[in-house]
Amino acid sequence: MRIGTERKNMENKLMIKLVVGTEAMFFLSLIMVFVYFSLAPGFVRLQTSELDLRSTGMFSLVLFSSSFTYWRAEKNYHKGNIGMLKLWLIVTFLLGAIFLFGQGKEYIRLFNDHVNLGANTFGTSFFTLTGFHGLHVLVGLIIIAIVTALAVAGDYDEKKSSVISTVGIYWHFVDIVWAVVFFIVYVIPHIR
Amino acid sequence: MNNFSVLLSRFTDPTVLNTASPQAEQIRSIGNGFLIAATGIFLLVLVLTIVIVVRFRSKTTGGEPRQIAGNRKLEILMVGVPMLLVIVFFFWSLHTMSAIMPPVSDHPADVVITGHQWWWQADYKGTKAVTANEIHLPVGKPLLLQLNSADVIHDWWVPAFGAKMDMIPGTNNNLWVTVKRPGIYEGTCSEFCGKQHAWMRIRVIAQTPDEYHKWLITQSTDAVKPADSVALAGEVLFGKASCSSCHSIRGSDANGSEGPDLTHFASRQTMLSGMMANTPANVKRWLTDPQKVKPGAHMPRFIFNKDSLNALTAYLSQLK
Amino acid sequence: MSEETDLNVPEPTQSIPGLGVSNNQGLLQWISSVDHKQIGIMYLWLSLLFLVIGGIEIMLVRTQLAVPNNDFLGPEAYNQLFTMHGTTMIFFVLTPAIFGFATYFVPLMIGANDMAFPRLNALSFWMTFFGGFLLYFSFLAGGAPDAGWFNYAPLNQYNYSSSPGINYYCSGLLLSGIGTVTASVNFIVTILKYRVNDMGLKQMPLFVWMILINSFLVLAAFPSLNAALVMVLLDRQLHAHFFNAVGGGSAILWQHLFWLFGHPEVYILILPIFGIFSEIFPVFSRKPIFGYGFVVGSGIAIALLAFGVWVHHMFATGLGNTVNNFFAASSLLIGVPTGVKIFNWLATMWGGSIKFSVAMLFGIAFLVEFTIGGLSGVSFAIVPIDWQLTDTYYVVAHLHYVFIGGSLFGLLSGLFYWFPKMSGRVLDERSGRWFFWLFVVGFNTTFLVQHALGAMGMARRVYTYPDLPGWGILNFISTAGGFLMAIAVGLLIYILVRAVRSGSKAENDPWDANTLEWTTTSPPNLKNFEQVIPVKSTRPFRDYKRPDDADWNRKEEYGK
Amino acid sequence: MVNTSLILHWHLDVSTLLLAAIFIAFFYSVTRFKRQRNNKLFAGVIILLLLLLSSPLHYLAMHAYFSAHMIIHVILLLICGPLLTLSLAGTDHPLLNRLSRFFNKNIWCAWITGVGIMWIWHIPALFDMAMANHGSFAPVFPLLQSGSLLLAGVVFSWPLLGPEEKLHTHALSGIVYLFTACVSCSLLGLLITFAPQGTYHYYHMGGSGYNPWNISHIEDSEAAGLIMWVPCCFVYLSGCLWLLYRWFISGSGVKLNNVR
Ligand code: HEA
Ligand code: HEA
Ligand code: HEC
Ligand code: CUA
Ligand SMILES: [Cu+2]
Repeated sequence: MRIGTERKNMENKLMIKLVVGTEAMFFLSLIMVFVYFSLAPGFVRLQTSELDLRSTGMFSLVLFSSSFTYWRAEKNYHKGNIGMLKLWLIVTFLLGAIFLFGQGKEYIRLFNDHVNLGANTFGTSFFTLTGFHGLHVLVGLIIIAIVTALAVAGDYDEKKSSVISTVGIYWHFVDIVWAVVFFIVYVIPHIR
Repeated sequence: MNNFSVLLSRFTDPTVLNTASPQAEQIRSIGNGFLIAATGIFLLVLVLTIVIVVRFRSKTTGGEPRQIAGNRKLEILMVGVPMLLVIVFFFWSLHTMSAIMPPVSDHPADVVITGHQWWWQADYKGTKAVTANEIHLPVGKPLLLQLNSADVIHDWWVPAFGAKMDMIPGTNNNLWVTVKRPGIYEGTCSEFCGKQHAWMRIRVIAQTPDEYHKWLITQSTDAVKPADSVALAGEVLFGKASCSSCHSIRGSDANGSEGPDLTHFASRQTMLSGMMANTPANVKRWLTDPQKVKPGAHMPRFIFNKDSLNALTAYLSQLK
Repeated sequence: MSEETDLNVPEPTQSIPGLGVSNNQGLLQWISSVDHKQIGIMYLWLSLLFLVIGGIEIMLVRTQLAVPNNDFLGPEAYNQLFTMHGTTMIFFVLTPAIFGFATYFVPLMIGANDMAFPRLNALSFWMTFFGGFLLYFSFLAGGAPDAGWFNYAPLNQYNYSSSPGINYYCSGLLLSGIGTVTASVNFIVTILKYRVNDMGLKQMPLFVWMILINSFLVLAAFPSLNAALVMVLLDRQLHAHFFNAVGGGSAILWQHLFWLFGHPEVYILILPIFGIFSEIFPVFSRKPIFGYGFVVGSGIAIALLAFGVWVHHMFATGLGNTVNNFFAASSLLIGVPTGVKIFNWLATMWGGSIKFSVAMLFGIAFLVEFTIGGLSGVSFAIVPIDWQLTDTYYVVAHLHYVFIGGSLFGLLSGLFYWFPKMSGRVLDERSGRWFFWLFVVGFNTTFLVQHALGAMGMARRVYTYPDLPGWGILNFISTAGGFLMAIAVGLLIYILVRAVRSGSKAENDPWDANTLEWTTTSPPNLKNFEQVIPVKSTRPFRDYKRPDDADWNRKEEYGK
Repeated sequence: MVNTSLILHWHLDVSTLLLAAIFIAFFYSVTRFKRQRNNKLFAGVIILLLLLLSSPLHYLAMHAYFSAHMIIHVILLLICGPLLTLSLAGTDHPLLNRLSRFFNKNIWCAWITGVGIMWIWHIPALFDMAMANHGSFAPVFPLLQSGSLLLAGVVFSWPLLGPEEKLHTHALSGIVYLFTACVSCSLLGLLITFAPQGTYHYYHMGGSGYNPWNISHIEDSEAAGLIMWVPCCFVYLSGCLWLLYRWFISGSGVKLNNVR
């Protein structure tokens, strides 16, 4: 029978996987709505003409690399290198923030082009889908910031906590969602 | 079954048992079939329950009953028999559905009915006739109704004719109807559409082809010109008071589309979508304060004096 | 439970306070509690409060409908009242009651001392509470939502709304939805990780099984609702184009998103009830549940199929016969596993020794009433029948037979069964029987005639109706039945209050029951268990009480 | 009405024989034909495979109907594949054991393979490429398609039906596994049913002009989507129930009240 922290680890991992599962269903709904609207005439043209594949693609790479850096953070935590843990956590945070900055740039450019939520179904579904993803990134960044602060305060000096890996599952999920969303929203219109 | 339905149809009019079309008859047939099966299943459960409750009530003597926890054969029966019933009804349903709603392909619509918040508009294809609220149909031939909406989702349902069909803004839906006997058939809007959904009732007057034809010709003509001075004053007022911005009266300048077409208003038996009889008294009540008569209706309140009211009422009452 | 965080929740040193709020520990202790038993009780009180509110709303509606062409209520008031009635009953009566019983009893039934995440547990309750509060605030903020409990587009759009009511509908349900989802996560982790050592999944009580399955349903279904609510808020506030045809949106998209949630939701509200009855029938027939595996399997089958039937709410929207047929087949299919359960319960009672406690009375009534409701549901799955009867009072009849004859009867049964355990007091069985008969007679009087009203052409959601033959008398009968139910519920409240105030003390095991919650005191101590009796079958307490007739010692094989 | 000449369209391709040969060779190398039951099952599957890929149905799939092609896919992935896995039951071979251990730890790999292959072959470009090559003597693409579908079916069912019983995933996890796969194939079916015309170029252009049952393009692609949707889901859901059944009768046999 598992006791104490080992059991708590398993519980937290299960808990976050369930949360990830339910959020995945939420994104599935948003994606289905986007795909539904994309079948109407004129939509793909808007996608290819309005969206900046290259710039967003580069910011996407930044986000994907933040998954790598978080993974490094986890690995170091398990080995007990708390110093490296903090470093990789901070890098992850920065990379995530850069991604959000990139999203903000894209949004502002689109607003200047009169593409917004109320413009047409493209604007409506695009901003909702990417907006909610951005919100999830923001929540993730806040959590990472808290974890980093706690690490700096010494809460994770012993490597028995499950918080790091639990947050990791959430963060990787956010990245996978972006991979799918980016593919459907930015890439597919160019190969249709 | 037959006696019951006769009884019920004397009891009330817009019942699903008062079938006036082959579509409604098909539905009644499968409905009856299901009623029999369902009654059987219900009686089975009821009788079993009663028997159990009577036979196995706890007795003061005797210890624990035999602790039986399952029986594979019984379980398979419990799955198998309902499954069979379900399969039978599925195929019966398939057959009925294709009989009632065959493909439309490019068959032209006979009448285009548009739902508005809380009145009906009917365009008779191939003619100039546009009516509101009361719809005439010829008996004997399969008719294709095209159903649209001008605002929210409505639904067209006359129980005697069979199926209902939603009217969804932005799409066209179709409904096949074949009316067998002439008569007056009532129905109602069957999708909640706002404040006066309750008073968006349907009145279909089914006529023999000859009478229908005659009616259609009358409806296609322009409005009757007012004969006396009061009605004439009403016509003038109609334009001045901006009634014409919402209502159409063919043959005059009134060309609105927000409200019902009033060209042959006086030829209708009821007004306000079945809310009341079409009498001058009711018209006057309506014009005095629409919001008191049908609260929420999209017709504003005008403040008319007695003379204006009389004039408008006289004008409207002669638009046969 | 864990030593790893600095934020350990201090365990109160005094025993759990009584049910009333006027004891020495006070309201503050309840509000800040993270104990699953207190949270469970709070859920139940919340549910009772909203039952009365939702009931008052509908009694006003029924008064208006008592005679034709009535003017007791105008259309604006009527539309708000029926919308709030449906929304309240589903989200703030049935859901909190189910979650209340689950929160209280799942840990006890698996031999745990609390849920996996006690603070999350408290959050779940308070989210539900504030969601309800927000929804009801709409009455003060210009008007309650008035577009029906499923809030179709484009009627839910800003240009068809004369009040901000629907904004409150959306935000209230978003908040309470978060509570429901977090509670379900909590249940899954608790059930999978906190069972006492020797209790494998196949020894779990069926109520726990149903909560486990149900929780997955919640996790999969609620996101669809959340997405839809967010979208309509965006449409209303920021003039997005999700659901209005004018901007390229689609009204029917709302229906798909809503019913993708809506149908699983109704199964969310019945599966735990099946779980409650699977506890009641064995205890009061003195026999094990017949076909444990089949009850679990049919529950899982229903949960899986629940996601493949949603279009049966849209048979009249013109999607085409191919699509309609697919969903007709799946809807017909979903009736079969439910039938399996009914027959299993009947077989459980067969050959037993039945005790007619009030809990059991509701169980027996349920078998008949839910069958009626289920059969009317199956009639809808036969598409041509649905084409005639959809959006009529026949649907209202179906939904009330399954919601009241199904869900509510199960909750009442659970209430009479578990009240002694939760409060340490006895609910008077004699007045309970009065309540039972009043309620059942009232219920059938109200809703049986509505099948006929639907077949006679009366549509749903009409604030008044013309004086057509038979409509007046049947509606009057329905209203009379409603008042009878109201009186019954009043009686129930009286019985409850009297028991809490001055009821006689309850034993630990008043019903000679089978599961672990009955091994503790009534009510249980703050720490549920110091030790748990051995669990070697699905009826551990019974085995403990009757070691010579224990299930794990039985020579008989399955099925003999 | 069935065209009599349709019955005559049985055809044995070299690619089909090659496919069967590869699988037989692999089966022999890991089992050495030791167990009778396994051999019988395996033989049955191979015969089914040969029949399927030589049948008039296959001819229709290659030349006329999208929906016929879907039926072939579904049978390959969800019937032949899992049956092949079952035919390895109880076989003790280091390669198979390594696979069993791998898929037990990384069950999502098996899931992605099964689900991914289905999605990949329905990318219009890839699908059309496969169809374009079917006429030649040694058609590579159809071989690749059938082979990969078979293999994906084997891999997908490995965590549920693999040779090492102890490395099967838990029944409840198996249900989540199958259900999520069902959702994903429903999505695909939905997309195909409602895809705009012309997405699948090959069939849109009329295949090779052969249309014995006079089915329109719209009906054909609607049916194709529904075949992906309905029977697939049925197989997955039946699989769920079967997993449950297997779990309940496992362990200490069928006892009263699931005694430990
Ligand atoms: C507790 C909630 C609950 C439950 C359990 C059910 C159960 C079922 N429901 Fe119901 N339903 C609702 C709540 C529920 N429903 C609500 C709230 C609405 C209306 C929403 C709205 O519009 O506001 C609705 C509406 C609704 C409709 C749409 C009607 C319309 O608007 O046009 C349909 C159509 O298929 C349907 C079908 C079914 C079926 C087939 C079942 C089956 O699961 C029933 C299975 C049970 C039995 C069949 C009885 C027991 C079985 C036997 C005795 C064995 C023998 C039986 C057979 C041979 C099958 N329901
Ligand atoms: C989920 C559970 C649920 C429950 C329990 C009920 C309970 C009842 N319902 Fe409801 N109903 C719904 C769910 C439910 N309903 C839904 C989902 C709809 C559809 C909404 C829509 O169309 O959008 C609906 C719609 C609906 C309609 C259709 C309205 C319309 O279409 O216009 C009607 C009409 O009769 C009705 C009647 C009743 C009645 C008489 C009760 C009775 O059982 C009520 C019992 C009475 C009480 C509970 C009274 C409370 C007690 C007192 C007043 C005593 C006070 C005492 C003290 C304060 C001490 N309901
Ligand atoms: C802003 C729009 C508007 C204006 C202006 C308006 N109406 Fe109306 N009218 C309506 C609508 C909408 C209805 C349908 C009401 C309903 O049944 O819900 C209606 C209904 C009627 C009817 C009943 C039609 C029927 O067949 O039942 C009459 C008669 C009528 N209006 C007359 C008038 C007159 C006379 C005036 C001017 C004094 C007028 N209306 C101005 C919108 C308007
Ligand atoms: Cu129009 Cu209801
Ligand atoms: Cu449903």
